[in-house]
Amino acid sequence: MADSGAVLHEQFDDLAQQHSAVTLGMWAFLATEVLFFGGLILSYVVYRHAYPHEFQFASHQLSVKLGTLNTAVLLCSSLSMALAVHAAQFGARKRLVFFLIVTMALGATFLTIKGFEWRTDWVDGFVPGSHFSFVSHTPRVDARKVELFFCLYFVMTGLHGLHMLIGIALLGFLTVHASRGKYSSGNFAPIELTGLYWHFVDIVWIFLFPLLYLIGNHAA
Amino acid sequence: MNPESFRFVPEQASSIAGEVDLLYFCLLGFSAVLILGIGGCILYFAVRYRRKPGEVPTPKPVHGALRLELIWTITPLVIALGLFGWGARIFIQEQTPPPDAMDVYVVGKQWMWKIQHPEGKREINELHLPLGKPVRLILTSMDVIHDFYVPAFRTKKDALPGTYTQEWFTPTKVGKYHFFCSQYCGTEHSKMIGWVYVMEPVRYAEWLASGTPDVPAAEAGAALFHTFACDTCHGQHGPTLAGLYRSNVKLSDGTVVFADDNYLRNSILQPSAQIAAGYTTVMPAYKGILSEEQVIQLIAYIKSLASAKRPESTEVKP
Amino acid sequence: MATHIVPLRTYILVWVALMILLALTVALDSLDLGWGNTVVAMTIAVVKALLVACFFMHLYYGEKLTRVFAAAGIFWLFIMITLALCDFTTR
Amino acid sequence: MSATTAERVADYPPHPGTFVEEGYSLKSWLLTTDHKRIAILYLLAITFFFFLGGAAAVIFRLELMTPQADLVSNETYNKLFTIHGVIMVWFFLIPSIPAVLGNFLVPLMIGARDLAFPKLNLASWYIYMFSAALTIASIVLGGVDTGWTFYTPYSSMFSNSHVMLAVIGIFINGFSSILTGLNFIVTIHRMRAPGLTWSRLPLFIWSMYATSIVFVLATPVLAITLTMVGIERVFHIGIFDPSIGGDPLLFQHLFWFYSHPAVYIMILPAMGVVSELISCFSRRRPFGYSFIALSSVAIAVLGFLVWGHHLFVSGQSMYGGLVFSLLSYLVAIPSAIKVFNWTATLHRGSIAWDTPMLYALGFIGLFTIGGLTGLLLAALGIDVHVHDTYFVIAHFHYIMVGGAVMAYLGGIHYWWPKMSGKLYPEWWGRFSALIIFVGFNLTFFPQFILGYLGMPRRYHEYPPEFQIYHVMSTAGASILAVGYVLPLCYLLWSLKYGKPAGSNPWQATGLEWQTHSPPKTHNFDVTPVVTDEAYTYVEGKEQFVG
Ligand code: HEA
Ligand code: HEA
Ligand code: HEC
Ligand code: CUA
Ligand SMILES: [Cu+2]
Repeated sequence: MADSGAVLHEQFDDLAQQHSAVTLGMWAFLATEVLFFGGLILSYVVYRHAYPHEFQFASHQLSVKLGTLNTAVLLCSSLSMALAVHAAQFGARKRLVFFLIVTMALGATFLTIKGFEWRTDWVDGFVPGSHFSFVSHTPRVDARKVELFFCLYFVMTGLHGLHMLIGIALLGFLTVHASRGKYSSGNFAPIELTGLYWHFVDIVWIFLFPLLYLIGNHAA
Repeated sequence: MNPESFRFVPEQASSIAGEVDLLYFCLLGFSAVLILGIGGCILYFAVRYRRKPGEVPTPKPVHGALRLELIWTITPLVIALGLFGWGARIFIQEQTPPPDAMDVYVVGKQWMWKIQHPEGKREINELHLPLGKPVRLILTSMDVIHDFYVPAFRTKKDALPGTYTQEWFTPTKVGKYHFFCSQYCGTEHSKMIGWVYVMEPVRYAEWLASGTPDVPAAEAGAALFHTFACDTCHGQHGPTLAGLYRSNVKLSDGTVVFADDNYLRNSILQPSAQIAAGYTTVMPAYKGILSEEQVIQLIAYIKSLASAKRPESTEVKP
Repeated sequence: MATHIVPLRTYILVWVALMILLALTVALDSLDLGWGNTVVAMTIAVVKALLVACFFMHLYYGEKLTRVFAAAGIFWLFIMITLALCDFTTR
Repeated sequence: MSATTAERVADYPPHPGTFVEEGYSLKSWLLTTDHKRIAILYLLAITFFFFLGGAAAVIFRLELMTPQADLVSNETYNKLFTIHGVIMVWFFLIPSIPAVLGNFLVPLMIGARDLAFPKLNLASWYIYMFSAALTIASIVLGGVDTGWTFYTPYSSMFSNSHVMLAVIGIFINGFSSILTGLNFIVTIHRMRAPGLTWSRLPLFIWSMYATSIVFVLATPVLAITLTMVGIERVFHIGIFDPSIGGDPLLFQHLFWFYSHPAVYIMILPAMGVVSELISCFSRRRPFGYSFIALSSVAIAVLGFLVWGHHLFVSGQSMYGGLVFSLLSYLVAIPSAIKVFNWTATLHRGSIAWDTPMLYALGFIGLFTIGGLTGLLLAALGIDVHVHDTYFVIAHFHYIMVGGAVMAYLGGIHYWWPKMSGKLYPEWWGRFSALIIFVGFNLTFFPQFILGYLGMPRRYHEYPPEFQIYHVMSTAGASILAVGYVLPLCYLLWSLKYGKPAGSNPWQATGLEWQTHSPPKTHNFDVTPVVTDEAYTYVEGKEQFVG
């Protein structure tokens, strides 16, 4: 199957072994990543359990509209990433470059929208620390714990955003290489691996979205 | 060096100490048997089957034996579960103070212990206690985590900032015992130590009466209750606090909570978190306004009102 | 190379399903289901994640071992949360 | 495993010289991707850190000779034990066996030319060195005084020392661990020589595999936890901050979710080494091979379920305490299985009293003592009394110094001829093993008594009645120090003056002994094909002599 281009590194016997090794490595890395975010998810669960009212209240300060939009953007980017891998499997260079660029653009869109949300939070005084200016007038909502929610919110979305940035950088790198014809139907492991990473970051968001934005009953 | 320095076990000065030591010695004995057994086997085999110089014989290969494996998996498992049960029994005892225990408030701060007796006596780095009476320490910290440890009582508990933890024991022997801060808390962690004096009840009463007369904590709390204008609401449009302590409180969201020390503490410092059913959040938060000691005194006062039962409350054990 | 080629149609269908689930989860959030809200939101999130993992990430077509690795991360997260809650929910 | 039995495309032409002869320039070492050279790089760094951590211990042990503060100030004392703990745990013991022996041996033992990701392997070393540099910087600039556990809110809000640098250092160090683990996992899955099935793997490989699981799944939690501490220090607000409702116990849960499994990162490789040594020096297949192998994996998995036993008196709920105590007893079972199987292997063996074997036998005894005292700690009623006393210190030094360090030294001696091609002086080897054993017990046994008497840990000054045991302990530590310096001297000496080792000085069976000492760059002249299980000590069978 290995038609061209793929470099067999010395330590491997053949390309199949090499390929199965790198894919497994990537999955092991993603398992690590799950627990990296896992620490935050545990913290979130613990505090949401302890302060349900504040968490619900604070969550309602976020814009579900923008959150939904952003989720849609990311889901689309995942599709285009999958299509990029598909193109690579066929060695379709133009299509590959196109979908890589689309994926990047969608990623950048996500970050831009996120940036706007963060700005709004800043203006509204929801950024924890000395700038935090929210005062509670609502029964059972203690401003301190709203601040706690926003601590978690910023760390979680910030870390996710950082992963997005890294993903975009990787995609940029791949785009340059792809446009120079570095990849072929026999040699596209970097695209596949970056794809795995990108989808993983998407999955993280799939969980962050309901955790942060959808804590029940927005109509009421 | 005097022979006293060669002790192996600290003095047993609390009702639980004997039980802890018993478990300890049983476990030590068990460990000793295993270590001597295993070590003995190793030494014996190493000598008995030592390779003679020069030759390289190859002993018969072994392939293990399922029977043996099962024996030495299941036996330790059973023993282990037994040990767990024994340790757990003592622990549960250590964690459940009797309802009639005398409450002493202990506040840790870098690097000293402040102690307040219900009768109003305050001490620093010293704790006087009557013999034979169960004592419950209610611990908190003003900064980092500390830990109140009395080796002679075989018990300790962390003192956490922002919440109360509790620790109890019944002193059973008159004497003077060390207490230590046993959670690392910074530069002078090792200086955060002091003495527990266990005294005959009569002597204890004398000690309480000695020195400048003290205002009992509850009375001091009653005064604060007035100074901080708590009484403008409580008794009129706020809920009555009589009988509140150790009752089950119905909250406005329908849940029922047990009004222990932590509940009182939170209700005063951040009343909006848990609102008694039928009321709204008019009570101001006293966080940052009251000191830890003042909170303690207010709580002592509210507890002193506990005798007057509230109609809807049901007494439950902590 | 040992990668599976997934038909384009599958990708598109998965994407459509994801978008529908997104709409669904947002819509259901505006109902007041009490505890149900969280359960619904998390269930939908799990389904979405599974779709992405199985099809976009080719887990469905892949080797058993990769599935074990993917499950391991989740399983360990589950251990962490459950055992920690043994403490936090019984204070 | 289809991947490994697949046809080999080509065997690379044998390299002319050993991996050492590949180049002597600094560059040839610093840019190498050869797993054996990287192992040597780690060996150098780790030895340095061991002596650095040990030097800190020597200073505070001297301070503890007397009840009063006389040698160092209390601030310095606190910084010393923090440095000692941080360095010994993250910069010595965790990488010791995996990054030195594991790096050197995993490819050799499975008949591969290198690890799956050699560049990543080199990157791990650089990450390790960089993180070490940051940590050293934090020490040089004035030190850190939080203890190796970094409990909040002390570490995040109160400490005035260089917590930030140390935290970043340890955070980065984590990535080195993760990458090493990832590399091993993939290598062991994908690169075994033809015929090397899982049931034929050496036990050391099994233990490295189990260790790697822990590396990959536990370390990220430490990373995120330390990140949160860092954020809290910089912005003066964060999720552990009690003033906004943060729970100090959350930090402890997260920290121990990593750090308890991390203690198994330290002991599992040691157990792997000991399994190899016991088998080789009694010339027989380990008794209950598959039980030893699987118990490694069991320890790795169960090890994740017990972290709460560090929180029995922390304010954790009573039910939490009960659950974690029960689970702690369960994790002891696989360790028990190992101890019994090792002992049974000796029965009717042909036991050679070579230096590595002395270490291995010492390991079994001391690990058992450490492990059994772990059971005392896991007994709730006792832990309430001895938590944060010297009893705990003694417990973990018995396992980590008496166990893991002994096994590490045993392993270094055992594979030294393979790594260096030279034999060390046997008499000195046995002599220093004895010194270490005696010094060790004198240092740490009195600490059990101290602990039960109530002597709290991390104490700079203490009541005078504890002094006698502290004096014993310090005396032991001095003997121990001599014991550790000796191997350093004679091993270095042997590099120049030692007798050539030959490829298989111990007449052992593993694949690593089937090639030259030191091995050539791609390890084997021809890819070995495995036809039998590891440890086939057959009478009269010619061992490879190359
Ligand atoms: C390599 C390191 C290592 C290892 C392997 C272990 C192994 C174990 N540890 Fe240890 N431990 C530490 C390193 C280690 N520990 C450290 C560093 C600390 C302190 C951290 C700090 O606070 O700074 C600590 C603290 C610590 C505590 C908390 C003490 C406290 O702070 O209050 C507890 C409590 O349960 C504990 C228990 C155990 C148990 C049950 C095991 C078990 O895995 C042991 C299993 C082994 C055996 C049991 C021996 C062999 C078995 C037999 C011979 C058969 C007989 C067995 C039965 C009948 C079951 N350890
Ligand atoms: C792998 C882990 C490891 C190792 C190997 C050791 C090794 C030793 N440890 Fe350590 N120890 C820890 C891990 C380890 N320790 C941890 C995690 C803590 C908890 C820290 C905390 O509370 O935060 C601790 C805490 C700790 C304490 C408690 C301090 C306190 O609570 O106040 C003590 C006290 O005796 C101690 C002693 C020793 C001694 C005597 C050795 C000896 O074995 C050391 C032997 C080595 C030498 C003696 C070096 C020999 C060389 C020289 C002397 C020459 C010097 C030369 C040059 C500088 C070139 N250790
Ligand atoms: C402005 C009126 C007001 C003042 C002043 C006030 N309280 Fe309250 N307090 C309330 C009301 C109303 C409630 C019931 C709602 C709630 O639980 O927060 C309450 C509840 C409580 C409770 C919980 C009672 C329960 O049944 O659960 C405690 C304890 C308490 N207050 C103590 C104090 C103390 C001590 C002070 C003074 C330092 C104080 N209060 C000052 C109005 C007040
Ligand atoms: Cu207070 Cu240590
Ligand atoms: Cu542990």
